[in-house]
Amino acid sequence: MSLLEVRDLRVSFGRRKIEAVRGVDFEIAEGQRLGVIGESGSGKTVTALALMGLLPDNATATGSVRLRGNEIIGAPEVALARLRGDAVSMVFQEPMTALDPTMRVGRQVAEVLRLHQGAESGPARDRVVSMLAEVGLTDPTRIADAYPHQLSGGQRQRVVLAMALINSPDLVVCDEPTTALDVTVQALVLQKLDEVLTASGAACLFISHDLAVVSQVCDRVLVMLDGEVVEAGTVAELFTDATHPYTRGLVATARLELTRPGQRLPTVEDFYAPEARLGERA
Amino acid sequence: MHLALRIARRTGVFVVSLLGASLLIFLLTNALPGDVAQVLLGTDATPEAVAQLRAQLGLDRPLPVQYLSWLGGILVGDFGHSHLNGIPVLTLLAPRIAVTMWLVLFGLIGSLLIAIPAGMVAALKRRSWPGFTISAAAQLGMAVPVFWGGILLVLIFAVWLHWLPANGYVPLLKDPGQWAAHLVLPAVTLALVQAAVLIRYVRSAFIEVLNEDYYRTARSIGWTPMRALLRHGIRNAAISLVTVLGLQVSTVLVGAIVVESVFTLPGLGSLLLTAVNQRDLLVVQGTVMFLVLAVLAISALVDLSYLLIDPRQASAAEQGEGSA
Amino acid sequence: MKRAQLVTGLVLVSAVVITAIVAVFWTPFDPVRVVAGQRLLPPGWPHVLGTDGFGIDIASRLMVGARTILLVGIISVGVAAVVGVPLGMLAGQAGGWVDEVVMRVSDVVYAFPALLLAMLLAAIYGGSTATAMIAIGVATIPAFARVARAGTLQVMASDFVLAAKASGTSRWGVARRHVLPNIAPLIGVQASVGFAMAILAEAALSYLGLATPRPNPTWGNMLRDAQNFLFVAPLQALWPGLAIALAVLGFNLLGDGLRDYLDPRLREVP
Amino acid sequence: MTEPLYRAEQLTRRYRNGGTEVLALDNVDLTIEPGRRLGIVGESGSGKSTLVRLLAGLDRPTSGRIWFEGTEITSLPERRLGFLRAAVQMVFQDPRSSLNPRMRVGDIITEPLRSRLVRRQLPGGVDHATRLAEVLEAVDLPADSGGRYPHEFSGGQRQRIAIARALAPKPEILIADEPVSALDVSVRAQVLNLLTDLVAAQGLTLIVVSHDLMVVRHLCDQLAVMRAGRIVEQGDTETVYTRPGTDYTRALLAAIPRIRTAG
Repeated sequence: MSLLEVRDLRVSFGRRKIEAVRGVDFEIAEGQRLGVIGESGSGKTVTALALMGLLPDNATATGSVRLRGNEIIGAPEVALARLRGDAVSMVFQEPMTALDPTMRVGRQVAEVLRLHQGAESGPARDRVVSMLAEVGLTDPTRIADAYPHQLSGGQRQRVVLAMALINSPDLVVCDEPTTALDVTVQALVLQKLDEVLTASGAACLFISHDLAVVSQVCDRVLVMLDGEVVEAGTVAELFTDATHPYTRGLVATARLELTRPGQRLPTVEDFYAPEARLGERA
Repeated sequence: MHLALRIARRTGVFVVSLLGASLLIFLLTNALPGDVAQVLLGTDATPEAVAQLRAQLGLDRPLPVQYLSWLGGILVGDFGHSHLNGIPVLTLLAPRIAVTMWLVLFGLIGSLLIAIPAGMVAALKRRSWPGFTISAAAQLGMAVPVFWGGILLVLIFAVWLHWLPANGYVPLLKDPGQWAAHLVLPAVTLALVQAAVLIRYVRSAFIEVLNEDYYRTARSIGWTPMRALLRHGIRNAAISLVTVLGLQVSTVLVGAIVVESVFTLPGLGSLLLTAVNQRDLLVVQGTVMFLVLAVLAISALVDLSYLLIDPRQASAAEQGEGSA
Repeated sequence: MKRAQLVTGLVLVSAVVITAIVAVFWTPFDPVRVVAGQRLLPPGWPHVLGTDGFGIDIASRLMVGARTILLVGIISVGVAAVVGVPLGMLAGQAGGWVDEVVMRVSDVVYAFPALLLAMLLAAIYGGSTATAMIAIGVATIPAFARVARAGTLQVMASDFVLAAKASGTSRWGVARRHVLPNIAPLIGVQASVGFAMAILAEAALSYLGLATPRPNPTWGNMLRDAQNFLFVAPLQALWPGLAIALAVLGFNLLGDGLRDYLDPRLREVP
Repeated sequence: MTEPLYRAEQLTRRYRNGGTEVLALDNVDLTIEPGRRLGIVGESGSGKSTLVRLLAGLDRPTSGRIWFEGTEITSLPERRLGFLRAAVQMVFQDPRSSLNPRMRVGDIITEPLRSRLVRRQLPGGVDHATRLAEVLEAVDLPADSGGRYPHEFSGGQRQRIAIARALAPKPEILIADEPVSALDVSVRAQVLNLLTDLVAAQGLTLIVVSHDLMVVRHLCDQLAVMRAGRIVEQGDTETVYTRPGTDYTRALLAAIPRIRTAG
């Protein structure tokens, strides 16, 4: 049995039931890392929030999401809260705003531990400091006593990573975790993510608009377009035999370095330009 | 030290505002057309009597001199004298401050006790009936003028049910039971009307928190919505609510003055109204100055409470080295 | 839901406006003349809402009260907007010490609620409709200045203003083409909410006898009169209060509705 | 020796932010020759945006001087900067913020032509409607776009509107501050192609600010790498890419995420 099974997931918003996710199926095995790429509005973030049970209350989700056999869709809030932070955790895009500005980061990390394991404050603190060290933060005791505004973006994002991993979850959902970071910091955070995932053996769902970033962490990739999965396969397969023209366009544009400077770059539209996509997406 | 600097700066602002306020009051009463002496003596006074009073009050001096001597008096606690009976304004104020203070205090506490939980629920359940109900009730409450609210409560609890007295006041030390009984309706009136206004602010402050990434983070680590809001929302919402509260101080005070009139409580408001009706200009001027001073002082204190609530304010000097 | 707010607000506000206009030309009875034999009549015919302690038709007095309250609202909010908005825009666009001075002055005025200003004025000149309008108007200026300044700061921080500056657009051009159109909705909302506040303030002032004096009817002084007969004719205390509450509710709903209706973020569906 | 287009000497810019002072630009020297395409790369806080804002005359340095075509612009008052405003145009990162939501596209694009400062610099009688039609065609937008509002367009189209506005007064220099980083990957290539074509067709001098080295490499023939308010390396783009001269540039290049197909 797979760790995560998503079957015909559909999510719609508002009273007019605008569908953001339109029948998505996929699975993640224990320890497997799956990348999801797509543009803004493709439904990738909504999919991630659906697996966390964190959709806003004007959203309706149907279909099935099973984590270790537990159905997420329609589960009561209390049951979901028990899973979140323990069996499944999440890393968000914006490190500058993802942490409570009024609380020391050490306490915020410790909170995850206490919430699910009822740990005493002494040992909790030790665990927090060693977790902060594990995500590559030098001087973790000082960092634990700092407020978020006293840390840089890369440091904060690693604090969030520590929060996501401290309970050794089965699955970590990462939503564009490095998009807001500088390239050098991105490289570091990606490397640490790779290390801690390997060390803990957790599975990962990694969302990004950047094929190159996804390929750093994941072996398998889903391509989403307008709420549907249009392609699935390994990164290598996407390059050699992508079936969907949109994927071929995406792959072609993702490799700027293959075009001589000043020459015309290939665009997605060279491969995939249905009338419906033009003008409709404001 | 940085903290001292912040406090010094805020105190500076307070002093400047106070000077501005005193200037405004002074100009309104002394520089506008209309002669203070004439007002005090009434329209049928002889010109000689007016001139004599002008000299007696020092109104024949140049305006800047008058202003400075008035301001100097305030700095040493001399808010002027009543023209009618010569009693110093501060002596007139003293016994009444307690009444207004109790009213403002209970009104404010009561409104917070109502508004914070109601506003939180309104935010959390904003898409379902509890949220709608609270928002609609607040909307209606905001439209009720405070004196009408008072009259309606009197109608219900004094006229029909006879549970509580309709008006009047008994000092705390004389009879605590009666004191409380006489304060219940006025304080509840003030609290209800203030709460209606506050609920909207509390609601939007918490909705802001609900839309924050750190609230989502809190949910993602396993807090239920209410507990995430309690744990990570209150302090953050408080940061924006403190501003509102600072601005509300003057509104509460005004409400208290009106409520005093409804329930004929012997507070600062009724003193002011009597003075206005008797054209006792110096008492009005002194009392208004005193009230404005209180408002400015409280808002300054409220502002400084940021330092306690928001760590970013407290350690703004420390280097948050950007995102590099 | 949002639509319903806007519509309810519009209906209530129109009702007040229409009543006020009609009252200029016609009221069922004389709203001022004392009629000795008809004191404290209960609601019925021809006095739909009954008569007050002087035997005057309550409905007629309410209609004239609507006139007063609209007049006070329009003038005080108008004055506050005309003074406050340019000041706020100036503060937001100029920044630096200009901003500091404008906002400090605005803070000082903010510490003076309309009531205290009105008391000072009434102590000198006696309470009248004019002193009430001035007091409310002046006390409302800071609200407009603040809203205009906050909106201006937001607009000034956007790249389109930078682009305009980069193509040599003058300060005046930026104010006219970029700032004003973008803050206009905020000003409209503030005007509506400010109107509601002005109605409440006027009612409180005339209740305390600091605004329009008797025998001219206002909703506030009608309530003051009614309070004397609370034990005899409690219904009298209902009508003027209800009128105030509905008018205030109307302007508040209109403001809220406008806020949602005009918010471009809500209209620009992704 | 011919005068360079831009010459900047010892540019320093400090900001006061709350109680702390930020040194955004630290003694920067720079020359830009006409017709070149200069890329300025650096991470957030490196001072790259501050530098171009100074060049565009949108901000003044704390110390140091800038000459544009031989005229010192750092000491001139705004009303005498008309020649600079007409010659230098900017394209910003996010078209959602750089286009006034309450103006029609036609008014947005012709706004530079309306400015009194710029109008004086232009050869007499530029017809707004004609110029609007020309630039709309140049950026490949429908001819009837002028009557519509920005929110009716997609992200890529909005960036084209911003580019059209920059082209309207026929500038010599185009400064693009992160022109594609707010756009979806699928439209990024289109906008890059458009910029390449326009620069070639209209003989523009181009200054591109970006955090993305691949974007700069594609658009520019010259490169300046910035870090903490200083230019740490400068030179021919290909040379810097193939033989970086500093450790920092090497680290930047190494950090570019590359597609890894080995799993």
